[in-house]
Amino acid sequence: GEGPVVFAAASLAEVLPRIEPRAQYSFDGSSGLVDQLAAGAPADVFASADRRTMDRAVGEGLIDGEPRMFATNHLVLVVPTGNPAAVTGFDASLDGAKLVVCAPEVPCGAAAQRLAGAHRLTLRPVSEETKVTDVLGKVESGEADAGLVYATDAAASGAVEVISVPGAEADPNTYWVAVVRGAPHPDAARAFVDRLAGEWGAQLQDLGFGPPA
Amino acid sequence: MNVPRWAWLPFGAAVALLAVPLLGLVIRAPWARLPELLASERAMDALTLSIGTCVVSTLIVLALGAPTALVLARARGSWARWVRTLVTVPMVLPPVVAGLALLITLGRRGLIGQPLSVLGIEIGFTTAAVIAAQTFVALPFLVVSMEGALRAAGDDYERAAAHLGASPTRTFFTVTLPMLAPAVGSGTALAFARALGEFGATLTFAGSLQGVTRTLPLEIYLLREGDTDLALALAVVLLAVAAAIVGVSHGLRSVHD
Amino acid sequence: MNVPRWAWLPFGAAVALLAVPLLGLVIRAPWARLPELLASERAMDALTLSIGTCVVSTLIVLALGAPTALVLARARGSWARWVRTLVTVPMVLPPVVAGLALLITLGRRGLIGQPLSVLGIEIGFTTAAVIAAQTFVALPFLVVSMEGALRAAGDDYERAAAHLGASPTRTFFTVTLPMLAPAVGSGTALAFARALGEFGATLTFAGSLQGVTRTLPLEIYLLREGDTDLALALAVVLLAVAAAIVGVSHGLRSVHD
Amino acid sequence: MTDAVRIDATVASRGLDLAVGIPEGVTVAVVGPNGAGKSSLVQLIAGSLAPDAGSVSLLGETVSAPGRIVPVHRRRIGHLGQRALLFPHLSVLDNVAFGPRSRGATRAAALERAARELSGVGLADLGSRRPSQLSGGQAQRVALARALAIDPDVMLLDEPFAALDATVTPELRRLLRVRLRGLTTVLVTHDFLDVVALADHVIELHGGSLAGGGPVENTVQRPATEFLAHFVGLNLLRGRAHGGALALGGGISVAGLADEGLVDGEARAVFPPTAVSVFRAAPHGSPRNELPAVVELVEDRWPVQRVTLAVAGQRMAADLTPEAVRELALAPGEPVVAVLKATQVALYQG
Amino acid sequence: MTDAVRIDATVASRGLDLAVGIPEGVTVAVVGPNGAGKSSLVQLIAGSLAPDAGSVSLLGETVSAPGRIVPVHRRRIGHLGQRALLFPHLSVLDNVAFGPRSRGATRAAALERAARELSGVGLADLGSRRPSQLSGGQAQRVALARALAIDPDVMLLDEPFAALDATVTPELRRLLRVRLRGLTTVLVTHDFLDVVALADHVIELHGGSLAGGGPVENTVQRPATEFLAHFVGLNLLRGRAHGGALALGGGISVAGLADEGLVDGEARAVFPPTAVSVFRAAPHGSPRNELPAVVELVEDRWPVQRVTLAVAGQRMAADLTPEAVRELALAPGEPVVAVLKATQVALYQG
Ligand SMILES: Nc1ncnc2c1ncn2[C@@H]1O[C@H](COP(=O)(O)OP(=O)(O)OP(=O)(O)O)[C@@H](O)[C@H]1O
Ligand SMILES: Nc1ncnc2c1ncn2[C@@H]1O[C@H](COP(=O)(O)OP(=O)(O)OP(=O)(O)O)[C@@H](O)[C@H]1O
Ligand code: MOO
Ligand SMILES: [Mg+2]
Ligand SMILES: [Mg+2]
Repeated sequence: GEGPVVFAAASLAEVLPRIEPRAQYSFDGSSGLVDQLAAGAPADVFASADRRTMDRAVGEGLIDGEPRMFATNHLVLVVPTGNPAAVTGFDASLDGAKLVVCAPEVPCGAAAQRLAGAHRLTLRPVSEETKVTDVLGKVESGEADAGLVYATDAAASGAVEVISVPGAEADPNTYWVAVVRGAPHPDAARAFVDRLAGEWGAQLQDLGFGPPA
Repeated sequence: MNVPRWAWLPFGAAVALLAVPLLGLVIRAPWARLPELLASERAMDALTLSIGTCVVSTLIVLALGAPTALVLARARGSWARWVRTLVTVPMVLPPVVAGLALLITLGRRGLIGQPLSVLGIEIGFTTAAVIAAQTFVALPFLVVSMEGALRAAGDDYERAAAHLGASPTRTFFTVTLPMLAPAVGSGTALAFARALGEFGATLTFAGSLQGVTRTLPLEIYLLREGDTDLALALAVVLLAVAAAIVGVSHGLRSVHD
Repeated sequence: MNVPRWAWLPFGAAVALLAVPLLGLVIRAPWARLPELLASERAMDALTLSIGTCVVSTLIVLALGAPTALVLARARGSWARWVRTLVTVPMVLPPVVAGLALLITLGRRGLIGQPLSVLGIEIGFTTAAVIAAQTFVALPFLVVSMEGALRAAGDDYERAAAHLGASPTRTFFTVTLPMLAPAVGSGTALAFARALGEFGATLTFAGSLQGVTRTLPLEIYLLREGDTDLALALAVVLLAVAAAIVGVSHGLRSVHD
Repeated sequence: MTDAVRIDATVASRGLDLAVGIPEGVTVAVVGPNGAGKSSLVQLIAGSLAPDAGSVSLLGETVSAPGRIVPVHRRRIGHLGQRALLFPHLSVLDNVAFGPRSRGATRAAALERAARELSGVGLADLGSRRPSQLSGGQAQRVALARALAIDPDVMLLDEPFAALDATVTPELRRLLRVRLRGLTTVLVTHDFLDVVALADHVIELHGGSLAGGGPVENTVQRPATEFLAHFVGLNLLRGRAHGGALALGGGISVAGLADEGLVDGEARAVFPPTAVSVFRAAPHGSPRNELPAVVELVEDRWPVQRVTLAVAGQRMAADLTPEAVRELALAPGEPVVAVLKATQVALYQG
Repeated sequence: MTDAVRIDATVASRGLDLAVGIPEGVTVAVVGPNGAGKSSLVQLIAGSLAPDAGSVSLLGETVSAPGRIVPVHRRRIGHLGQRALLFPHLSVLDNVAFGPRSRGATRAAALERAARELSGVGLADLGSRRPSQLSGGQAQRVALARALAIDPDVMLLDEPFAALDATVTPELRRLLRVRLRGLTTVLVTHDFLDVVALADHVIELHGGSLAGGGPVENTVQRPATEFLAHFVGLNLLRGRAHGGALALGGGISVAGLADEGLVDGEARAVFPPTAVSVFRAAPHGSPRNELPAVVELVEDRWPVQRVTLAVAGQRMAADLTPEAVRELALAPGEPVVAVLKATQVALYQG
């Protein structure tokens, strides 16, 4: 390929190809991507959906230089169109519904746990998915009654109703990008990181992401 | 006759290709910590779930598969050929496709899932979904291997039993099944192995929740980088089971011959 | 003999269990948009990659497996029994475990991967990794089915060829292989099917990058939530291939009988 | 008295069209060439073959008719075929007890009965063996005990000796003679000795239909068909009686003895293969019958060579010594002269 | 002249210890009971069995010795076994051309040669058929052509007729006689006729070693061992010559004709089974030999019954009519008197 190989969090799957169609992407749960990098996947750029995951990548010696924050995002509750399980909000009404969340290893799962803690709510999900798009898909198809996904994912989907969660916006997760150590295309990688952390910020915000804090 | 001498080269390569990764698994396994690792809650949940679902799905496979094999083996019409093909297809169908097929059929908005859902029965995200996936992929193995044995054995002994006054049902349980015990045994072992290893269909159809739908292969996949030691410990367990199954089914086959 | 009447009940249940999901897949497939969907870049990449890797791995399987089957079938020592067991184990090993075994052996930090990596050769996450995974899981199918055929055929014809002055190599290519063509054909079809459906080992060992390691099953798995229509379109393609392979191998087997 | 077995049935797919009655207590030997329908007849009685039209009745009760078939396991049929078909997973005793058990006897009663039947075939000691530990002859005797243990209305024996070593046949034959006494029995066989030793009547099937038959003594002495003649080891030539001799056509005639008198009309000559000598040219000695013949086949039948000859469009066999065959250089196609001692040729009407 | 084949070899695993030489151009028939080592001898020559000690040489060249084995495909051996083993995926012509091709002939030359050999076995028209379209006899003839197409130094025939229908055997035998003329040939057979028709010499193997043999004419007329006697269809009793008769021990002796003179010492009596009559009690008629005997076995050998008798610890066969067997009620264990016509008993020294 002409552009760099970009390993990016699943929640960026809708937006990055629109902003920069020439790069080669592999979207997955952020922590799964770190696993692949650790096993030697030949990537140039890594974009994670939270700091913790990026720190793990740095700790494993997979990153060249300093990671840079380029956006923020927050969780919302989504239900299938028509809200069949009559979910009223991020509250006890979830108990009778089939709730799907991300696994705690993935950024959106970590965020969901934080949120539940803040609301003193015990979540009883029926499945813990490895990436946020799987959660969205299960709600869109009606298999699940409710799911916790990023506001940006919810906004891009036509098949769900969005219920905002109080306090979620106040505790957003942060997106980080960095050049992978031993990148096959280091120049293209650096250029991609620079622009993502710079000039593309406006487009990201147009698509629903928050500005880097 | 003598094997051409060069044939030992690809032979060695093939054996190496198959043996070295298995050896690697055995060498890298955290033997010292194995008991402790396997006693952990995640490991126990996955082990319990896998064994429980596999036992149930293997029993279903036996209960449905043995009579199916009998009907197919003794059928004369050409329809039997079509049914035989239909039964064989899931054997070579990619598990992910099988999972997708189950999803759109038994899922909440699926062909059958929707009416069931109206009745309050939901399969998705439950242990039942895991069993359904395992049964779907394992059933053909039992049917195919047992039908072959039934056809090879012929129906002479069954006719002898009828002459002695045994009803078809009595004949099935006191003659057909006991005589084919080795074939039933090795077919069951195969089906169990297939159910135990099932990954793609389960992942696609049943979701992944510890203790409910996250079977051993799913757990190993999830853990493979994060907690490699636990993944290796579980993998070694599955390797041992696979070796045992092969041993049993080779043993049964030699009884059969 | 007559099949017990009640046997038709489990028979019907088994056929329904296997047929309905396949039917569901066929019914739900987006037939109208199929050409357009399959022409998309993602679909084409996955199709091309899957076909390419499966052809290569099936060729490797043939080149390594046929001589291996010959050596095993003609071996007399008891070591052959051990090798036969070793060769069979990957057949019942969960693919995820196979993938893990490959990862810790050929991965960047693996037993063999590490030295290779120092030499600048990296297998993980390349198309080579996909081929390695497919070869590992498919090889046993060819070896086992071909060895069975070789042993059943015996070596009488090979000895006849030797009496006529044909060297072992000439005998292998002009007598053994052509006479076993049906068994080789159905073994190859099986191995191809297994390679084409390979998911767990590939996902675990090779990752998932469009056009490089993301084969059809991986793509279907990825797309199943996001773009169900494309997933269904690709699934229908694989279902058709599976049916064709079963048809071919049934046909070959009847030639064989 | 009604027949124990009555068959009036056709089965188109096997070219069968039978009308046969078997009186109670009688043993009928069924003979005929391969594919004549012998096994099919047995299967009609057993219930594993259904008639297209007509019916089969056992002891006066209709058990097979189109649309109404009493299944095999509800008939009281003792069946013994070529293979013993002992269930390999059961002991010999349990094999014999299988029938009584299946027909509702308690385990104890079935075992007791089985032990009795095993003694009846002289194998009381072998009850605890596995079938795989028996010789072929022993296995067949156990199969007989097993069949008898259900008190069959009719015994069906379909070539019960065919798969056995010739050395054990005589013993089993003697055992059958004892154990089948008084039982209505249908015995399919290709072996003349079975007929003589065991049967009261012979039935010949041909192409699915009855072709001949009668009491055994009659058939052995004056077989009525070519098949029966061959079956008992004799030659049979057909022709027209004319002045005490048999005209075969083409100016060839055969002289012989007509003990029962002979009037002009259809008749047959019966004589053993050993009564035939073969010459390259007519010897003009004392025997009166010199027939021009062509060699069709030379077969090795220790200790003689059996030469099949074509005579006036019919076939006859001559048994010669190997030396004679070699000296005469007999080979298919060779023209020869067959000489028949008139004193060894019996002429019969019909 | 050196032998075409020379075997001095032992194979412990098969109980083989052989010293055999076969002169060039001679056909040797190898006979002996099952397991005697006949096929093993053939395999030693072919190279598919290796000697533990000793050697095998072909045309003077050592081809097998411990540690040095010329592989099968480098020997010039024509091999024909029970089954034709035609390659099913090749046409008949290509089957015959396979040998020449494998030995380096061009395709054209091989096909030309194959066509010639096919004509030689009378099957020139069938070259384009598949082997599955041939009868058993035709297939065996093609196999012969295929073996001959490599110009073998030695032809090995291991029961070439055993799997064939008796009706096609004579024709193939005649063909072999023609095609093997002048070729060094080893023929394993259980059939007397093969020996008479095809062989110059007979070798008898027993328990892996040479037990007897000689020119065919000698063996047929005065077999030296019990096996050879049975093989040619005769009885042989051993004893000590004493005053022109043969004493069997236990006071039993056999009178006969000694054409070649007889001095006291080891001797044998040879006579055909048809020379033996059996009585319940001694008849005291003209034949001089009345031997007390016990029936061991009654076998059906159309058209006679073969009765095996034990006489003074030895065995002999009597061929009786079925009627005689029935009338006498002969069964194993019955004591009888065997009567032997002295004029049909030949006595030999040794
Ligand atoms: N299972 C079968 N299905 C269809 N046709 C059959 C079957 N068995 C026999 N036949 C046909 O029915 C006819 C009668 O066969 P049957 O077996 O009764 O003859 P048979 O007299 O027992 O011959 P054999 O002496 O060879 O045992 C034959 O034409 C045969 O081909
Ligand atoms: N492939 C083999 N492996 C081991 N032992 C064998 C093998 N073939 C034959 N034998 C043994 O070698 C001995 C000689 O057997 P061989 O086959 O040469 O006898 P044979 O005279 O050809 O008998 P037959 O008349 O039955 O063909 C026997 O004891 C036999 O059991
Ligand atoms: O890494 Mo994600 O976008 O939280 O699945
Ligand atoms: Mg029959
Ligand atoms: Mg032999």
